[in-house]
Amino acid sequence: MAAASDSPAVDIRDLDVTFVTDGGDVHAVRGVTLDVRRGEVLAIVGESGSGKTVTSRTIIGLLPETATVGGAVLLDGLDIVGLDADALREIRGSKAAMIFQEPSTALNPVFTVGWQLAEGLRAHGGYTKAQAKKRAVEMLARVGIPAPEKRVDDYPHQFSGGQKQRIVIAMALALDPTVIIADEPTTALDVTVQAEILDLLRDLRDQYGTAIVLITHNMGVVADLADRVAVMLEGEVVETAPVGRLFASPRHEYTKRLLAAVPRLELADRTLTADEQSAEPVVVADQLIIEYAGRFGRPTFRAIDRVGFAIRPGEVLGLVGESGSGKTTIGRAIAGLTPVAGGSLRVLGVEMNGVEERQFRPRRKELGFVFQDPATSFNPLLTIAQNVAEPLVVHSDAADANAARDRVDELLDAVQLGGAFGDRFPHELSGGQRQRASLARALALDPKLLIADEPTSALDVSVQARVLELFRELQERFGFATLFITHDLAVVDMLAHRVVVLHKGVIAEEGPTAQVLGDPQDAYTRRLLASLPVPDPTEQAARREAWRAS
Amino acid sequence: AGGGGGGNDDGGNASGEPLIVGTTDKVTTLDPAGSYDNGSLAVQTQVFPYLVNTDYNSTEVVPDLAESAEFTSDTEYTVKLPEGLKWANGNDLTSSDVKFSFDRNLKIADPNGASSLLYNLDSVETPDDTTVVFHLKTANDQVFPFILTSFPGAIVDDEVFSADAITPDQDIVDANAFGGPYSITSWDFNKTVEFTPNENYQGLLDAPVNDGVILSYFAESSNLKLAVQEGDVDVAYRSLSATDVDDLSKNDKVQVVDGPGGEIRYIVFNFNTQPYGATTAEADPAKALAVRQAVADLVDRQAISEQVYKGTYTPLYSYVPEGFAGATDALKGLYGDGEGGPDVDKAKATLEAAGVTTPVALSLQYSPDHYGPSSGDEYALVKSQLEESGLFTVDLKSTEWVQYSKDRTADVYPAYQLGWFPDYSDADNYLTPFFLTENFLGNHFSDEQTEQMILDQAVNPDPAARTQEIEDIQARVAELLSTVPLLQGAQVAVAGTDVDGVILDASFKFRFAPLTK
Amino acid sequence: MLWRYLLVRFLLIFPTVIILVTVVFFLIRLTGDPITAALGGRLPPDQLQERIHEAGFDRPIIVQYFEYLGQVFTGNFGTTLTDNQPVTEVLIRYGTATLELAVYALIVAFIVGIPLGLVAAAKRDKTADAGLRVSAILFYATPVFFAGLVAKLIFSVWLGWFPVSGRASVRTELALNREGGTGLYLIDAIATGNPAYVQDVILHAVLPAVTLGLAIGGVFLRLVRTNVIGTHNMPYIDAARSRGVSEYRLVRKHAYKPALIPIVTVIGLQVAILLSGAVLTETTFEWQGIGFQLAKYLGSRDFVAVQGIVAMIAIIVALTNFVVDVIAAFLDPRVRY
Amino acid sequence: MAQRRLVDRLPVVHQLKQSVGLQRGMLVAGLALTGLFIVVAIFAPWLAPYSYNQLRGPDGLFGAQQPPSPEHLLGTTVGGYDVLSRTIWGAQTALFVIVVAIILSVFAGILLGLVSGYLGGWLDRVLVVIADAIYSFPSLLLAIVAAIAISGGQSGLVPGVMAAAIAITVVFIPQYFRVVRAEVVRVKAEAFVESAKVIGASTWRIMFRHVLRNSTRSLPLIITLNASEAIATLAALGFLGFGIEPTAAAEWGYDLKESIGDVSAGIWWTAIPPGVAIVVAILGVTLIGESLNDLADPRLRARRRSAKATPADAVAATQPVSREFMGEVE
Ligand SMILES: Nc1ncnc2c1ncn2[C@@H]1O[C@H](COP(=O)(O)OP(=O)(O)OP(=O)(O)O)[C@@H](O)[C@H]1O
Ligand SMILES: Nc1ncnc2c1ncn2[C@@H]1O[C@H](COP(=O)(O)OP(=O)(O)OP(=O)(O)O)[C@@H](O)[C@H]1O
Ligand SMILES: [Mg+2]
Ligand SMILES: [Mg+2]
Repeated sequence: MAAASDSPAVDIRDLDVTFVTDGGDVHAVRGVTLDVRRGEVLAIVGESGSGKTVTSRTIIGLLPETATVGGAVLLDGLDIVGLDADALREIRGSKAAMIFQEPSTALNPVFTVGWQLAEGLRAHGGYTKAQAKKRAVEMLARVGIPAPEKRVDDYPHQFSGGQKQRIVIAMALALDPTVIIADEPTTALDVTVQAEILDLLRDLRDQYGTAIVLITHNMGVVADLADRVAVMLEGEVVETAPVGRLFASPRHEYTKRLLAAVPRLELADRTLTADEQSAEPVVVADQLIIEYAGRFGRPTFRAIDRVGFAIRPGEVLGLVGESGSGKTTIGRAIAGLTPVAGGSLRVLGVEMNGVEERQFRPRRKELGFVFQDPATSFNPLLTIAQNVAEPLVVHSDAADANAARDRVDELLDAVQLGGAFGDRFPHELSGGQRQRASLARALALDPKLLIADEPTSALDVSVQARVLELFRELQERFGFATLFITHDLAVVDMLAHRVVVLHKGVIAEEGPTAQVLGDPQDAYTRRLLASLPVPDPTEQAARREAWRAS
Repeated sequence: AGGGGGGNDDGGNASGEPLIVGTTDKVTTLDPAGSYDNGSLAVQTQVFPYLVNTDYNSTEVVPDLAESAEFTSDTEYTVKLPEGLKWANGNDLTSSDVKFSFDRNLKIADPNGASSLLYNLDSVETPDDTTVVFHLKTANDQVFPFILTSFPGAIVDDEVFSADAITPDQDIVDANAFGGPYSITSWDFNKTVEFTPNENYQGLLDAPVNDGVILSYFAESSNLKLAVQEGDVDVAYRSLSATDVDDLSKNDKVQVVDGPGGEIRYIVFNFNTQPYGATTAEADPAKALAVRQAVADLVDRQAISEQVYKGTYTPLYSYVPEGFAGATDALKGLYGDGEGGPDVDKAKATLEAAGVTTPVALSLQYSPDHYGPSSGDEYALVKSQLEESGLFTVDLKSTEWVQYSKDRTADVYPAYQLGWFPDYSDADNYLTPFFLTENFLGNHFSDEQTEQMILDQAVNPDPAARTQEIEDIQARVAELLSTVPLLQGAQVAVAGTDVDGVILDASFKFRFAPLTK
Repeated sequence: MLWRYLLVRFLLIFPTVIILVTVVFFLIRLTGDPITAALGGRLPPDQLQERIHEAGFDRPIIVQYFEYLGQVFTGNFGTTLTDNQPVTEVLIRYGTATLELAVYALIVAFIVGIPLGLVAAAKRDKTADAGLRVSAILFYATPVFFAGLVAKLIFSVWLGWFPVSGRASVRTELALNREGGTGLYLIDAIATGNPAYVQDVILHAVLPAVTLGLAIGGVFLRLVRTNVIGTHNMPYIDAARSRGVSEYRLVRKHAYKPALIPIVTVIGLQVAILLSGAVLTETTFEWQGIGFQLAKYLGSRDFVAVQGIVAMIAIIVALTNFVVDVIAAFLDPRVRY
Repeated sequence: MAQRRLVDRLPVVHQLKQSVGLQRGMLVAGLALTGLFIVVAIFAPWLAPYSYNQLRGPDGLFGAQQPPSPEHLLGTTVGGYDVLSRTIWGAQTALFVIVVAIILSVFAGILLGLVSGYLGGWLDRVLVVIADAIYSFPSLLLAIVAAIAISGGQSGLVPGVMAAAIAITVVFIPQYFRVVRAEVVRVKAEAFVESAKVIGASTWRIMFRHVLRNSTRSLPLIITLNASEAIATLAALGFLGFGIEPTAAAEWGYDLKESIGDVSAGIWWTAIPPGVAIVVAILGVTLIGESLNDLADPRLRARRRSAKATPADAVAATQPVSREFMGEVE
């Protein structure tokens, strides 16, 4: 189907982009040469900061004024480097269009979606008000918004995240552009919605022959959608290959690393020893209810509804579910950060329903917490060593941070950070290093229970793999019980003894990891599993078919 | 002088343009029972009748609304009214109005009112429609007729005014309850007031020769100055700053008119707390007197007058200011160089003779906001003059007026600034309130001889003898120095060159009637 | 949902007003009484004390406070102590003057601030932006009383273009007063149908309005610039740009309307500044408004008048902020729906 | 390394390095004007030819309203003082008032904001309503009432100047309160505060070790903004006659009020110097404030990114503060 015509839709030659900054020039893109043919999806992958966004934005002339662009970008044969503002404006929307990462910020909140759709049409002339509106309704229908005649007059906030992204796509499609640039179009979306959006993009390519430049971190998405892949590293394209070949035989060292880091379901069966099985659980939830009070008289929101589970010593319990299902809420309740509204939750022998901080504080030394975002979980004004020493100082194991230094260095060693890192400030560490330090802090007091709330979701794939590996080692070494919160089933598969699947505040399914992932009983779990893309184009195609059929 | 009837025939018709007078004074209330301030008096004078009054350029009390007014016994002051007097609204103006006016004033005794000036009035009797008899508490009160010319002397219409409450301004205007040379035809409180000649006026003063006057209120003297300079107002009266007057006097589009001022400025000494005062550790009346005398020797009134006030205030060398019968220069010969100038050597000698160690530490207070914006400059200069001699070190402080008023009578200030604007045009008003043992200064000055002399003059029916007594009192106080008089304010009006009839006299009333353009 | 929000927002007006009135009540009573202020230089201490006692100013302050609250709740603001005017009348008389000045100043501020703010945002970091920003800062860095003084000197005294002070010349004022009417001179003057009056009133308003208006306009300019630039960096602007929308339209439509929401909210807070400025402008230009009157009554310790005026200002400020929040809520569809 | 880091972390120095173009121009101009103002204030006794309350020289009285001459470069005032000297000394008064007002309101505001924002509850709600009420009221009017109440009407150096400073404080506390509280509420929700909670740190420790120091990043900004408002308020108080007396201290607003009459008499030299001094002082501080504001807000910062950010910046970059979030400050 990928009916490639002779001349490429986009032809980038020797592209060089340099930004002027305080700290000198940033040479963001160096000598990139790429082409995208009609009806083809070109995926650009590469680590963060490698120049994917910059390269793609050049195609539509959306770089800030501080950028200097060298080389040529031929769009339908027209070199857009050095075009004046008016000519650029002509091209935008009609020849090249863009789909943004965050659909909620890519739509102007104070105008109706119809208005915003029509505006793009009218900007290029040829449409009367009524015609534009009609076309807007048509476009909404095409991207699968139900009842488009009515919804065309709604404001962006009245749509769900997935719908918003559909609308953004509709806007990009409105003028039948030659090329659409999609910069991480699904990262902000739930796994289930993500699949729908990818389908939509595929249809575009197939039905209209639009060329698509797709930027993503997710190798599953690449496998699912791309025809050809370009791998970028530090501003350069290091490898370009058709998708099948890339996955099958990556050439460049970096590509290999990238592919190796992608987690895959292995369905390994991890079991606890009999001892551990019979020991008194560290956490027991029974008919647990957690509510958030509504503001301005809005009704209270029940985030967790009659949930029951237990975590035994040494056990890793994986808690999965889509965004908003209440995973974090459970974790926070166990740590005493969110009050329990009903039912029972016993943590380390303390009943959390109606607990006073005074009662719980002594038990806190047995509890560690690793936060999702390593960047903000450290006090930015204290050094890493001081931050890691905090629990020791608070529980009077040490008079101050200096006294605790030996233990801190030990801990940092344990998470594979040399002692020198202790003297740095949090912002002077990379994300992966920070998350490791965060782990060190959580382990400082030798806890019996660790709560890890998506500890790796803010990290790059390759870094993520290393942190998870470390986590597994530490868990095996120290044997702490863990509540591991994640939305990534592959991660659960790698670490957890048991899995709890949460759906809208209630438990959808629960059981040993291999059983839940290998033979899901609940429809929701199945959907979750099915929507997990696998980094193999053939297998992914098969799964897609299966999923569509279900 | 008799009631000079409605001479000007076609007056009262708004045929010509009314004159515009600008002022920075403010009205408290139009009702005479509710005010005790210049701004209100300035309006009341134009629109209410007074039984007796002073004629232009005279300080003698003569009948105004009355036909005659005289003591008919030691404690009876009888006033005869002419027949057929009318208020501007046509109501009859009879003795009952007169009695009503005084009775209500005493009854209401408004906190902002001047009923306290009627301290000597026992009762008012009206034998018939044209006769009023005032029964007084003490005999031969020479001051009473003067009081009738001032704040509490305004007569009001008993059919309009309330007997026991302040009558709202607008009610008065609506009822046209006026009996003076003018009626008010438009009343925009403290913004603009329109005066139209009252055809029923039959008082002492000539009926208005203009077709009406508009009084326009300003908040800032500089704006008033610009307004008169630009011709937006015809006459500016009270109060332009010294700089304004000085600048306008050089401007040939306007004329500066001045007249005697009853306003005085002086330094009060607290006899208890001043250096060597009665309640200080080193109490010594002789040394205390020497300190006061040294101050009197050292102040250079001329310099203050010139530098700070540019001549709008003039040196004052006694207690009764120039323009009043009995005014003297009692301090001139006694202190300083004998000609009004300062004399350091003399001050030094006085202090040495009394055994006072120099420099004397003197704490001096003034109020920055009550006696005009120049008080600060005035007292800075006094401080400088006293310190220049090396005999004093002055600790100069200022306090906002309300607090100042409380503190000064609570013996907080050893020496302090004060000023006085007369209630009525008689020398007594500069003596009785000040130098009796019970006085409003509350400075613990007490001198039996002075007290007796003051009480005597007040009831002396012989004018010449009384004037002599007033002079003697000043000589006596000048020696004891309860206060050191500094300055006397001139009345200043600035008018366009085409304006005539601006008369500023010792009545301290600016009358609109003679103004023409 | 929206109505609930608005109701809560509306109810917040009451504590605001009560707090301010209370603060001012106690503060001003610390400073002395009106009788001493008026007659302290004339009466002996015992007579003064007697009058104070009769007026009830020596009673325990708490008693006076509750008495006052009682009066206010019955809608009775009383009569001024120093000049015997019903407070409600004072409020209306001088309030309208201030309102008129405030409206003129706001008009100037809007005319200056909003378009120039948009220009500055569009020409960000260019010479035009630099010039506009520096002038804006200069406008609000210059105290209105100094600006007023200089303006008066140049335009009234030297050039003679505008009258020196006041809201209208004496004769106009008298004529308007005779007609009665709204107290808003421009409206009243138009109602008379006499163009001379209208011209007179407008000429008097120019300098005060421009002086105060520029000071606030400077703030508006900055505000508009900041917010438009702020929204200009939002992804939806880039998104609109990627659809080929023109740069002009991006500023005029896409950045402006979302930016308007914070702008409107902040403009509500400007009312307080406007009133502070009005006090000074009124003094400089002899514009007899409420701020000017408040300063006068403060000087004479007229408790009743001061409390009345403060209560009114508090109500106005609270109401304005409420209205502004309502407008902002309606501008923002996220709140509206 | 540690040394340099400290220097970089100093508020203004760091921003100066960070700034470019017009912003740098504004910041430098603001720093220059403010530096001038502070130097003049501190060295007033040596810079001014005469004392602020000096009326006579060796040749007797200076005389009132003397035009500029070699003895009096800017002439004399209506009270007979040397204009230049009073203008120079006025800087000292202004600086004193600013410093006192800011120190007092920063401390009071921070403490209240911290406690209120962190503990929340009814105390927080009450304080917020009070602060909002006071904040929304015209500050000048409130300052007038407060100034009279505090000084008891006295206008000597200590009662007068302090009263002005405290009155200005009263007016400013709500602003600091709002800013600090907003920051505290934001920081309170940050993961590192939660992590301190999870560790089991006491409320007191969390408030002062973790929250306080991370909640003060916008203070330099608001301090400069309030400094300019303090100058303006002081001058306005003086102008309305609620200020300081000439023998106690030199104050620009008072001198300006005194000179109103002169202006219309063609005497320009008494009004212009204090007026210009006010403008220069406010302008200087405002320029700094404006630049800091721009630099604190990544959206407004001129388009260059700093290579090395300070710890505070790391947070700042994720959460822009601009004056709008704090409510508008004049
Ligand atoms: N406006 C800018 N000014 C200066 N440098 C910039 C600018 N935009 C991007 N860069 C730099 O250019 C380089 C490439 O950035 P780009 O956004 O293309 O990365 P990316 O591959 O899209 O990363 P990510 O996966 O995180 O989105 C980075 O080093 C970035 O810091
Ligand atoms: N402070 C709060 N106030 C009100 N509602 C909240 C609050 N925190 C979370 N919620 C709601 O509770 C529900 C569960 O939220 P929670 O953060 O536990 O989800 P999650 O499963 O962790 O999602 P994610 O994967 O996005 O982190 C969501 O609907 C969320 O909107
Ligand atoms: Mg990117
Ligand atoms: Mg979560």
